[in-house]
Amino acid sequence: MFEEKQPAVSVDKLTWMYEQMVKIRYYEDQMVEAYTEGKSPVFNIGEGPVPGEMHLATGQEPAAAGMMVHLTKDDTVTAPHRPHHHAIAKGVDLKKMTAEIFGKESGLGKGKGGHMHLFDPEVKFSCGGIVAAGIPHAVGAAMANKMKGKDWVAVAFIGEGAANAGAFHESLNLAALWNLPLIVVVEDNSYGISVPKTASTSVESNDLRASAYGVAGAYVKDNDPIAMYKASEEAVNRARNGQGPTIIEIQTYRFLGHFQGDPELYRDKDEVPGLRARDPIMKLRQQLADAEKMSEQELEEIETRAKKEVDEAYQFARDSDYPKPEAALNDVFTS
Amino acid sequence: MFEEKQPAVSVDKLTWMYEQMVKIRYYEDQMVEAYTEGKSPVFNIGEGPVPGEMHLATGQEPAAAGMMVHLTKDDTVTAPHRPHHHAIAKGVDLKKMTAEIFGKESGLGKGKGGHMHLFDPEVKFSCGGIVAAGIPHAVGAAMANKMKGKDWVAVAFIGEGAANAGAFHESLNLAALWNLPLIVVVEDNSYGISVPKTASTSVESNDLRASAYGVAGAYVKDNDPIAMYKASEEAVNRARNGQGPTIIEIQTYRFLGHFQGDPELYRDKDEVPGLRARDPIMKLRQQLADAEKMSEQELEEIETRAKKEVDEAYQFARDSDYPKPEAALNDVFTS
Amino acid sequence: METAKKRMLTGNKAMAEAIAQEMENDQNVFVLGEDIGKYGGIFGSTQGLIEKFGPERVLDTPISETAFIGAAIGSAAEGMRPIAELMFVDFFGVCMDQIYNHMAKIPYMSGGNVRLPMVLMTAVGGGYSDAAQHSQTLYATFAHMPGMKVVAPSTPYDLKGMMTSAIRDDNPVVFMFHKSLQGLGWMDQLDYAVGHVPEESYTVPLDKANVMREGKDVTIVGIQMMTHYAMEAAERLAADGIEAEVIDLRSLAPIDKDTIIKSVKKTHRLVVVDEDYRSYGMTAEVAAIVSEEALYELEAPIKRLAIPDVPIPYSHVLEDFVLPGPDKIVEAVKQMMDEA
Amino acid sequence: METAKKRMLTGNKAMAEAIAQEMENDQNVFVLGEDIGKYGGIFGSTQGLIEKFGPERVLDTPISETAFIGAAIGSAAEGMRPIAELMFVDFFGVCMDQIYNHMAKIPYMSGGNVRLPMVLMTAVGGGYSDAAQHSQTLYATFAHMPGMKVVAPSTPYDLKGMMTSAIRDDNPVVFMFHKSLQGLGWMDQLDYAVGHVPEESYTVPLDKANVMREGKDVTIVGIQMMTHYAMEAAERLAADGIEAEVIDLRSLAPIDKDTIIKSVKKTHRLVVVDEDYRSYGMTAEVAAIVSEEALYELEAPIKRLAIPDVPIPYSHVLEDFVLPGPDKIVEAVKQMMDEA
Ligand SMILES: Cc1ncc(C[n+]2csc(CCOP(=O)(O)OP(=O)(O)O)c2C)c(N)n1
Ligand SMILES: Cc1ncc(C[n+]2csc(CCOP(=O)(O)OP(=O)(O)O)c2C)c(N)n1
Ligand SMILES: [Mg+2]
Ligand SMILES: [Mg+2]
Repeated sequence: MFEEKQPAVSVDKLTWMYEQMVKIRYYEDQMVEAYTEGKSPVFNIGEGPVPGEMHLATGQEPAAAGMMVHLTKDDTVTAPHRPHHHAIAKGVDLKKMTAEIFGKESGLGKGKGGHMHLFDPEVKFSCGGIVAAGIPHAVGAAMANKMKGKDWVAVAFIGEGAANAGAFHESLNLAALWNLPLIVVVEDNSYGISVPKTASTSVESNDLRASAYGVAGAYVKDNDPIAMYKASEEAVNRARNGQGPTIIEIQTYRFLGHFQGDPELYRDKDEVPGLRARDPIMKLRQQLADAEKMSEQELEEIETRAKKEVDEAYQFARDSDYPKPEAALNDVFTS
Repeated sequence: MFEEKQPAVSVDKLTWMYEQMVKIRYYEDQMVEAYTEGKSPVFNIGEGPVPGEMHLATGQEPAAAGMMVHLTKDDTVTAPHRPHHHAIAKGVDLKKMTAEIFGKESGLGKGKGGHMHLFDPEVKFSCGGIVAAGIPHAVGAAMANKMKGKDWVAVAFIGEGAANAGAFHESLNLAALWNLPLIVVVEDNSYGISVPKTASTSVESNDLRASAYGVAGAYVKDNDPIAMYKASEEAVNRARNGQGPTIIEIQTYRFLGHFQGDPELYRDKDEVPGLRARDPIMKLRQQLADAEKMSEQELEEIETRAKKEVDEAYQFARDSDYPKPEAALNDVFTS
Repeated sequence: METAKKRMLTGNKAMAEAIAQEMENDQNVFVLGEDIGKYGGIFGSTQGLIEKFGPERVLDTPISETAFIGAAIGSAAEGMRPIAELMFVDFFGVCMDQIYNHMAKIPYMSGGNVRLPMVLMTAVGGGYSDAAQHSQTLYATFAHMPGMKVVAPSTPYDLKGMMTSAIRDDNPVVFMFHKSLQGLGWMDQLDYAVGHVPEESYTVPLDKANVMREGKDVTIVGIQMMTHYAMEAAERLAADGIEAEVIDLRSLAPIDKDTIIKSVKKTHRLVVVDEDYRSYGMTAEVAAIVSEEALYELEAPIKRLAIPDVPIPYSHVLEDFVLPGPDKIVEAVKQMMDEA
Repeated sequence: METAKKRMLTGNKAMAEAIAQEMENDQNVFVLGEDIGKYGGIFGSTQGLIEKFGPERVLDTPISETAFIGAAIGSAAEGMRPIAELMFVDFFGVCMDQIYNHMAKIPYMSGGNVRLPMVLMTAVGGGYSDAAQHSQTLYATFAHMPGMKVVAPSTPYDLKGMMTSAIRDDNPVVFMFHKSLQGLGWMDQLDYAVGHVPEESYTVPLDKANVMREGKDVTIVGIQMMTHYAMEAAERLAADGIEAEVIDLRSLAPIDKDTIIKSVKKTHRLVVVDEDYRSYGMTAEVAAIVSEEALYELEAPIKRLAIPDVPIPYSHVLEDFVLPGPDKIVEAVKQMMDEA
């Protein structure tokens, strides 16, 4: 066999990805700060402007950016409990999303959903707090697309831990059987909370499970944004062309704890510094500078723009009002 | 590659299998009769000595006999809603089992369980009416065996329809991960009620799914008792030797409806006669006569013995008393 | 037209007719579930649909309730109006996460921005020796958890009208139909499983109880089979001069408090009959509503008849013992009248 | 010995101590679940166990609740005594089939020939903005269905004693522990999450409510957090001369009717407080029991405080609005006293 020469990825696309990744990273960094407010000196999960559990995606940006660059707002994305990177790259309204996380009336869900439950039907984005439960929803979106005769695709993002849940199996069998435009992206960040992949998964990687459904599988090593771009491109084309589902597994890095406040006693102290040394954002920046000849100034412009957008979103969230308490009784049913 | 010469199966084992298969067949034939009592001229599922749903295994004898010949009463078997063949071959007390199906006080469950819920802890047999739900129970038995340091194995029987349920995936991953002595036997009788395998399963056969867990897979064609014997022998040895799980799929035949009373409008009128022409019991009988030189008289002796046992079990069931109505309130808890 | 011969249908045909009419009206309506295609649904709820609408809109699924109910949710979020069938309510446990954490909560969690116009229909009920895993109603299991309308119609007329309402409703509706009230050829042939059903489309509200029989001495609240048993009991009680008012709850969530309270204010006595487990069940909720809102109206302690907190046993002698029926209702009412 | 300084433990340590002691006593006891090994359980219920007993008896599982809870059942049928942890009760829907159709029913369906000596422990409760999929108690969801003992202890003393009882019980026990009562360093530091716990092993019965405070004017029935809120309310009411009797239900199934009835016969007034959804919930069952068995004792309509049939909202202003608390209890009692 010979190595097929891959067409180069266009600068535009790479730049878009870079901007998304920077935006995500900065968003999560700001969230670390916001989440910590009101929780020191004594950490109390229920306190501060952002209470409750908080699962951040710092380090996992390539999965989101490398897939979303191929999607439009007509394509559906479902995400799990760690959803900010997907939401941002999918183009979810950043102000409303942040307001939601701050529990405000102006939030996507009027403060009823919170960080794990972000719904933006404008760009067909949803997420949820139950592991693997978003896969069937993506199957349903894919089904709807097919029924409507559209070439829209549906992408379900899950963690490697979620791939051992029954919903994974049922959904892939169904999507394969009905030849649906579904892509499942498994983000392998090595852990499901504290449980390492070797203690949860009986095979090396979940793309190997593609053969159990007769679908395509792809593996992306080392959290590589460009490799993710390419694997996603193939999968999206396959889905759009009516050639059925794909499972992509990407090896990614969880720089932070499972949730904020995680003591992380289950992993080696050196692990995260090692991962951070291979920061995918730094890598892509270098690639843009070296291969694409982007100037430091151009790169900084992108970074500034991304950060500004994030800062404005946080400001919007902070400036917004809390809902009226009685609003808790609304929105169970529509009439 | 060369064909490895398989050691011949001993006459004893084949004879045992033949006797089980005859017993199962005759048992099910009698059940067709018993079930029909009180349900004519107007069929009413709630009437007669054997009310409720009735799923018979006529035609599916090889799966049970070919596996159970390798097991002892210390090995665990879990079966689904179509459990008589497994129960009989596993050595479940036939009288108590039949009494249970007749709803009698002397039944395995004092009349509380019925045909889908037969429990005989003496021979570690159980079954249940929820598709795929018995697989995790077998995983648990396998786990217990390992914890106790025993070389006992656990076998879960399921239909091909059940292999698309989440419990299949979760259980196989867990058993593979923990290297448990588990065997999953998938009986492919072509249908889940009315839904053909091609409309339920995205791959040809479920042994192909073994690679999704890194376990062994085996496929038995044409409902062949001897091929089932061999595949089972390998799987049981593997499990006993601590070498982990196996998925066996056997192509088998459902001679009857999904349940008694099934109008079977979803399958071709010629299908069952075609299957019956390839009756595995006739096939094994022929093999015993031809290759093993068993006389007609010897074969008939086996058949007579098997039928006598069945007749006695039905007689016992019919002669037994119904439970006292108030007994319905007992056995929720033990004190 | 009042003199025209009434058009009679079985429960299952009434349901299937509602679905067919809505599928004709709205291209977005489709059905999915196990054995709902050629087989027509194990309890006949989809009979004739695949012949009319083809396999693109009437989808037989694998035995993967989490996937296909979840897919129904996902498709509803994108504007489709799926009807998913969970073959027996007893199987809820393999897919309750999709039903409860998603179908019921997404509209709320999204602040009303996502609507899930879908119907989850499912067969309930026992009485034919199908044992512990195939005979439950689980009414309260569903009704306890907010975010779903939960209905359980008792007559062919209501099965059609409430199915039509359920399909047109923009909220998730759990539609429970009782196996014995489907009028299937292979089940006990009950008179009440056949009834008048107009051919043209009509709706019956999803939140209104139905006073099936007026009476002044005691209120009997029931649902599905229990309503019919209550009617039988009422006839027998009438022979003894006791006039029972029978309420068919029809909807468990929302529950029609007003109709219950109004009746108790008239009769001052309450018996609640349920085919679900007793504790934390429908009988408890109805009793509690009355003890909060009409306590001083009661002239006797409330009586509850339900499955006495045991799994449904197989043997018919045992099952008969645990299921409420006309005899037990008559007995409870008479005891209550004697005590007063 | 009465003068010795009392040994104080947090809720989670009390639970873990009970498990450790039973694991020492009985080789068949083992624990499995997600993050229960090195992590020690997300809510600390298994803290220190893997260090003592090793990974052979303290098993971290994949995120496969159906498989591992089902495996616990399968192992219990073979004589093991597993303790399985379902991390949050909210996840019940992915494994309820194993819990309800199998764990709870196999003993009955087998006519008592199979026993399942197992504990399913799970974290319940909200109040810290974990939103709709991580804040429920679902008490009634479990208690409605027969075949499981369902307990929900409120104090470190009971957490240890009832866990010991649960492990020794030959029946399946659902053991619900409240996150806020575990005394975790990263949650609100509540006084009642720390309490006296003797070191030696002891048992607390699984079927007895506890009268936490005696009073003559009104009975307040609560469970877990609501019991503590009821106690706070009772203190405030006492300042106004109202003496409330506070009952900690402790066990939902079986429910201790006698203690409730006895108290109502004394106080003639009843307020029931629940952190579960209101309809078809614990408040309904308690109200129904009283309306059946002690109707004439009541001098005021029963009052129910519970989550008003909405999913748990995220924003703390919304969550505060739906959760019952001391203020609402005080208000309800005062209103009741005024009405009388
Ligand atoms: C059904 C279910 N089980 C357990 C949990 C608790 N839980 C939340 S996240 C998580 C780990 C998920 O691991 P993975 O899928 O690898 O995603 P990651 O957190 O690494 O992004 C667990 C066990 C849950 N939310 N849902
Ligand atoms: C979880 C669940 N879903 C659906 C059913 C209804 N049901 C009973 S048997 C059956 C078909 C099973 O097909 P298969 O596994 O191939 O076994 P077979 O009946 O062919 O032996 C179905 C759908 C069930 N019992 N449990
Ligand atoms: Mg992970
Ligand atoms: Mg089959």
